[in-house]
Amino acid sequence: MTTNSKDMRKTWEKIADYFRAHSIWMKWYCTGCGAIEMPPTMTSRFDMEQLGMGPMATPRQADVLLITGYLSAKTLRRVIYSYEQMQDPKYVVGFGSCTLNGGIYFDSYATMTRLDHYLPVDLYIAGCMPRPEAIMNAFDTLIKMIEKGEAKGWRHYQENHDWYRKNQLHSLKEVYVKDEFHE
Amino acid sequence: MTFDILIVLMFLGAVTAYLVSKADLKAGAYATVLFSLGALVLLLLGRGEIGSEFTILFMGFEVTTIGWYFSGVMVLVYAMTAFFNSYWMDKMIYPGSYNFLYLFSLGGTVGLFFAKDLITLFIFWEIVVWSSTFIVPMGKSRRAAVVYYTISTIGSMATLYGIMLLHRISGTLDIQGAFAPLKNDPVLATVIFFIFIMAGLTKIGIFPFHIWLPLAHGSAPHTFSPVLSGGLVKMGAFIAYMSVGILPAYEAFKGSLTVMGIPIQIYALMILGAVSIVLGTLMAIKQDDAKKLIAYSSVANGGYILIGILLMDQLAFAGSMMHLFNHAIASAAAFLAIAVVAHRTGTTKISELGGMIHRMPLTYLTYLIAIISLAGIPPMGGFVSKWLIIQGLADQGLMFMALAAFFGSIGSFLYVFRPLAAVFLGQLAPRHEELASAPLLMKIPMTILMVLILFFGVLPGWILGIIGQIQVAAGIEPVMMSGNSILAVNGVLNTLNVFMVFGFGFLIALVIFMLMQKSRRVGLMDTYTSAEFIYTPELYHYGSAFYAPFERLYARHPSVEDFLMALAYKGHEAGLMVNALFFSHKPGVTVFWITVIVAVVTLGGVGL
Amino acid sequence: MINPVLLIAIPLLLAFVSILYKGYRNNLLVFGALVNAGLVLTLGKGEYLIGGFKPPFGINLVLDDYAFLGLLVINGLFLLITLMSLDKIGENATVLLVALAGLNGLLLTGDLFNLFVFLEITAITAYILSASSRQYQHSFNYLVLGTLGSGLYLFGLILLYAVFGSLNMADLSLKMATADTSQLVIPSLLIFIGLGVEVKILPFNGWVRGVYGNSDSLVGPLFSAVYAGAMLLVFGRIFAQVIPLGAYLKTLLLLLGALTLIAGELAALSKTRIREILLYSSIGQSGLIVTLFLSGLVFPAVMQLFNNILSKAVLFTVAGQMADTTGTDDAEALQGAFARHKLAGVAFTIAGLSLIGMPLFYGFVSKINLLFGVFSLDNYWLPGVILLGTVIEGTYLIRLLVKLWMPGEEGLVSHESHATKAPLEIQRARVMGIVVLSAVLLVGGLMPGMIQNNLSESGRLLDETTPVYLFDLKGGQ
Amino acid sequence: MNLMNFVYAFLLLLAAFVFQTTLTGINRKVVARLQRRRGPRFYQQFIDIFKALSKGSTTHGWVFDFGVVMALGGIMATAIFIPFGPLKAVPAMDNIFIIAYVLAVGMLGMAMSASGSGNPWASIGVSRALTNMLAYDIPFMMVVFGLIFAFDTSSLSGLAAIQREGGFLGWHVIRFPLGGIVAMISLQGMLGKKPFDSFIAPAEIASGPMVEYGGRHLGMLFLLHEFSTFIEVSLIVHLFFGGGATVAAFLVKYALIYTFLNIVSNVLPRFKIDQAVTFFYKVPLALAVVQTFLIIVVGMGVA
Repeated sequence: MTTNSKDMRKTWEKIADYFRAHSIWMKWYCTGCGAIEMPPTMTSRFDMEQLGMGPMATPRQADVLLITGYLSAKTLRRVIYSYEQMQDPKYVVGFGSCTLNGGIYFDSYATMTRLDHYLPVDLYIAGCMPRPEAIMNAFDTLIKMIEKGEAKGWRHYQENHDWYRKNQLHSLKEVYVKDEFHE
Repeated sequence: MTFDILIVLMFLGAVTAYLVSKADLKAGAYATVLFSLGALVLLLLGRGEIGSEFTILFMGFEVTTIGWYFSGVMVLVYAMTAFFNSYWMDKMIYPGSYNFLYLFSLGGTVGLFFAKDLITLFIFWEIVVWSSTFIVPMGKSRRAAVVYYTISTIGSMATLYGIMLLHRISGTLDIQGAFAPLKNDPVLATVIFFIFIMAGLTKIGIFPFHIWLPLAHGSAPHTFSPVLSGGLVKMGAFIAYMSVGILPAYEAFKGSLTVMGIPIQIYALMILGAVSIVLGTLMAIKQDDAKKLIAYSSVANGGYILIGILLMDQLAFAGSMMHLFNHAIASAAAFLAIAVVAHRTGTTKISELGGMIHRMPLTYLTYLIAIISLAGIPPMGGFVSKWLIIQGLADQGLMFMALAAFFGSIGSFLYVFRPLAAVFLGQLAPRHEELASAPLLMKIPMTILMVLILFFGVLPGWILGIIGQIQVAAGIEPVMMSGNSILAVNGVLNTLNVFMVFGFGFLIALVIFMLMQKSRRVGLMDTYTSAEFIYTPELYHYGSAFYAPFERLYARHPSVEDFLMALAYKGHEAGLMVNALFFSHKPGVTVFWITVIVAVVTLGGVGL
Repeated sequence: MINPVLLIAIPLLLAFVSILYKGYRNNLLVFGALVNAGLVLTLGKGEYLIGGFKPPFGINLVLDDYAFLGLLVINGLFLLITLMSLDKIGENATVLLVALAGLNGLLLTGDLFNLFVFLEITAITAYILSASSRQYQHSFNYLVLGTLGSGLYLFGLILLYAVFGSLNMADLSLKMATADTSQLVIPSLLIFIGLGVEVKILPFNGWVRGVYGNSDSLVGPLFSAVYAGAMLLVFGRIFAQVIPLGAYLKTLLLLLGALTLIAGELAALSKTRIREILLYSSIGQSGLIVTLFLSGLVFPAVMQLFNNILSKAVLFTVAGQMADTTGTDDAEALQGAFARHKLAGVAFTIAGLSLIGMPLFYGFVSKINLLFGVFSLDNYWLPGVILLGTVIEGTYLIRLLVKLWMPGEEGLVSHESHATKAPLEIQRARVMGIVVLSAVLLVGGLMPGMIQNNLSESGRLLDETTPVYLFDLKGGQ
Repeated sequence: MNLMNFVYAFLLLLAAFVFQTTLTGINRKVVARLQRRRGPRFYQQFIDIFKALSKGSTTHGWVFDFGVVMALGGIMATAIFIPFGPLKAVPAMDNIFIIAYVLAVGMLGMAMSASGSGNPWASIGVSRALTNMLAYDIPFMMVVFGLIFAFDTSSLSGLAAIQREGGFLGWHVIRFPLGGIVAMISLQGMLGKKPFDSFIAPAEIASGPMVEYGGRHLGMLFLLHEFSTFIEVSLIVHLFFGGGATVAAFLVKYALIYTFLNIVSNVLPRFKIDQAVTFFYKVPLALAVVQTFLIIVVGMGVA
């Protein structure tokens, strides 16, 4: 793909991006405490469905991978695996400080402090932890980004796969681990 | 002339096949193909000779439409299955005898349907019984053969009693003449009806005689199971037809108590048919062996056929006659598909297989089309016949039969899907990675059967025409056709339209599918595992206890099989008792008995 | 015209000669059997006086069709069995010659007391033969019961003589026909029991298990075919033609016959040793044949009798051979035995199927005939019992055949590697013999008319009322 | 059948799709209001479907694709047989048993495709869906059987026309109230709504049969879902609520029934699959048998 065609969207892609923006199905990767903020966001107080958002059961069906907590070597492998099972176009949202810089676990030997070294994060939601208002606000931003064709993390991942893979291997030695408990 | 040649040819063919097998096993197996195909050709050529009579040795024959139809079904199944024989020659313990018995039993079945008198009928019946009895144990179970033989014989001996009784009453053994005096004697007709139909019930596998089917079909050689299920079971339907059609039961039972217009005698048997449907369905759902599963489905389908035949009306009877054909080819095709799997993998256990579609797509397609027909889903043949049966039941208002029919119908989705999902779909075990697809000679019959199943589902006119003739001959209103529409009193079915609309829907779906972005092909193990890394396909395959929650609901069901086995054991114990009571090594015991007898006779009888 | 007394005299003479020339006794036996078999073919029907006294005062031999048929089959079978098992005869050649004389006498005699004499002669040879298995307890058991039976027979005979003053069958039957049946109850019962011991009617047959169950390939077929055949024919002669039975006794004895049939078959069902299965099957068949005789169905009974003894000769030969060479006749231990002995297996199978009454074999013809016969008497429970017996019989015979043909564990495909390793051998002579016998059964089944037409004459002679189902007519009569 | 039939059929399909999808969207809103939420836009369902279709997808082999096409094709074919109010694309093909069995083609295709993905959760979901079907279909078929016996026709429009003769009181739901109840409960099962939705249980078996679908496959499944909902609800409208003399009447009845069921669904918990079977065989089946008995033997409500 040339740079030119990469940035230019065809008409059908613009239409498609409109649909994608207003129908955001999420796969939540709830490793940390951040997940506790999702139920209030879903239910009547904030009602994320009014933006066309909703949780989905599997990464195959989802558009957004929402990572709501700190990442260890073990969980990062799973996050990468899940991300790679998602269908294009797909977006990653880092939720809370943990994904940004390791949060309160930043000095643990096992914590992966920066998610965007391993996966293309389209949007971070800062805070420990972010309130539902922050989440709603963030998704509003994400919707706008998608609509404008700016959320292109998935394409970035495709194009710079080697770099991402190098980082992943550097931290994890092995992404698709064979048998990490018994070997 | 064609038909006596046909019958004699089969028996000569049996001997020929045996002799050829002695020289070359494969050639012997090909001989079975040639002879059974020859029989098919002769049958088709001889269509014009319906109504002729002939004699072989001391046996009289008459060619009737129904006989022609039944033997056509039978020969078709035999001919298609024969293609498989050559692949099992090196696995059989007596390949030559297998070829011999294969054609011998074919000769028996053909002769049976053309019998003019009851003794000829019985002779051929028993020929089929004993020749097939010796094929069954070449497979996986010896006990199966004994159970098969015993159940069959209980039926055929009852029927023999009926034949003798008929002869005593009417003084003739001619099929038409022998039943004549029964019309005016309902009591006698009832007795004969129940006794005579026994052979049919046991052969179809109607509850409580169904226990031999899963045993024999499940463990017979893979090449004989299709014949057993598709072919031989249908002999029972012929006897059932004779009991209602030729007797004629409805006329004889005119004065009896009726349920929904059906004489209670016939209704009682229908209930057995309904029980068979429900039971066959429930048992099929929980089988782990694919062959046993199809065998139990034969029990269920036998129930449909019996109910339809017993109704002797315009719709259900036609449906049942057609179902006979549809079930024969569909069940044969399903068994053949499983035979291919067994040939390649060496097992028929559902839980040990998986992902076969990636190795043998044609076999998968055969099985798919066969089960669509078995489950009665359009546009396959099985749908037309089930539709006719259910419309017939609705016309008569037989609600409990319908209840069973619905249960069997929906239940069949469950059990036919199980091998589809667990044998052909799902994960392919690494040990099966290198499997080859079906050999060419196996593909031929599978393709033919597939085409036939589809063809008669879309254009059932030809076969319904023959069935119409049978109905006219039996003195009932024939099933009505107009163009491609089957006109039932309470509904119309235009199979061609169904097919076309289905094709249209499929086309739209295909267009939608094609218009969208191309998909990326991923491996079978690249599935959503909750992000767990799994590398053992065998364990990552949902194959055993497929319907576990449902199976649990009737896990502790009472079983007539247990009862019959207990009965058999009681017989065994009685034998031991006889032995203990009378056969001592001490002469004193015998002397004692002599004394007892003398005492009894003298005390009781001197005065007489 | 050859005097049928030769059939008795020649073997008897040869028996004495064989004592003198021990080296040639086997040859003498074969010679005797051959001569007898040949002689039977040349016999002329009629009544022959012995000793010049006219009956009812003297002893006579009656050679009617019934006797002729019996002689034909019994002598033929005797010859065949002798030839088959020549190597087994050993010391017994003389005994066998005496037995042949006795058997022929049984079939020929027209005098009840003379019958007793032959009965005793035959029985003594049977005791001796049974001892060849070295199971003396069983022989002794047989001896005791056989003697008791003979004694009871004699007792019955004396009572008859006391009442009617005659022992000649023809004379007696005329006299008894008009007699009060209550006078006959006790003597006929005693005679029934006496013969019942020999023809294996329950409960008089305690000896059978020990004797048949240990028989070898000579004694087995000899007892089950030749002796049993002759005894049953005698039974038929007496109870179908001589002694008329009152309704009470007839019902009781019929029940006893039916009971024997079912009990025998059930007992066979519960057994796993081949000879035991067969011996109980013989008991069952005896019950059936006795029932038919008692019902007056002489011709069907004779047909069934021939079917039974021809089949049993084959079956017992093979079973005896198995026991002789492998030391066991347990079906489980011998599974797949026919994989290496196909010809013998085929003969065994044909015999078995014929015994069950499967079509294409002679057994079917006889079964159909006997069913027609029973139905013609308007008896509707007996055919049910007979057919029930057939079901049970079929079950255990098919079980046995399957076991012997198809080795393998449940759940595994039958394969030759599962077959028994027991050193089973079947001598060529025996194979030839049983093949001949099974061929007869097959021909009889395929072309029943051929045999039937020849047999039916005698059937009619015996009993005008017995219907004969002729297969020659299309679709039956 | 000529070309016009097919054009007509296509238009009716389109109408059915637009109608049912809008209705689904409205119902999402209704449910949101029940839960005191604002809920999505009424056309949210369209957005979801088109979004899914526009996305990339993965496939696990030809049967995975073929099954989806077969499923959607089969369901659309069934939808063509359904009279759209008084409109019928194909004459004389609205036989209830044909519809019931053609419907199964779609189900089979879907099941086949799901199992073809190789994911055990899909197979578990299919096994539950089929078991569920065995539970709800039999009471429903029994009631239908009674109707066919009573009126000697198995045509949907025929049965609907018979009801309209008697006005509102002629509706089968009034004349055969037990049957009506059974049909409504069975419909709940057919639609896979609570309490009979254990086969898709997202948190337990990751949405069951749908676990591996994404992109166009998932979009087609959504389409399939809309069409099958249309078929199933229409069945009940025609069989028990007098069908529709006009399209409008039909759609109004349809919308009311669907919304009602949806509301019911949202206040109920979920049955385990064996509980569902037991429930259907204990209550609706018994009612269905009683109803059919009353129709066939007593003739109650027929004349």
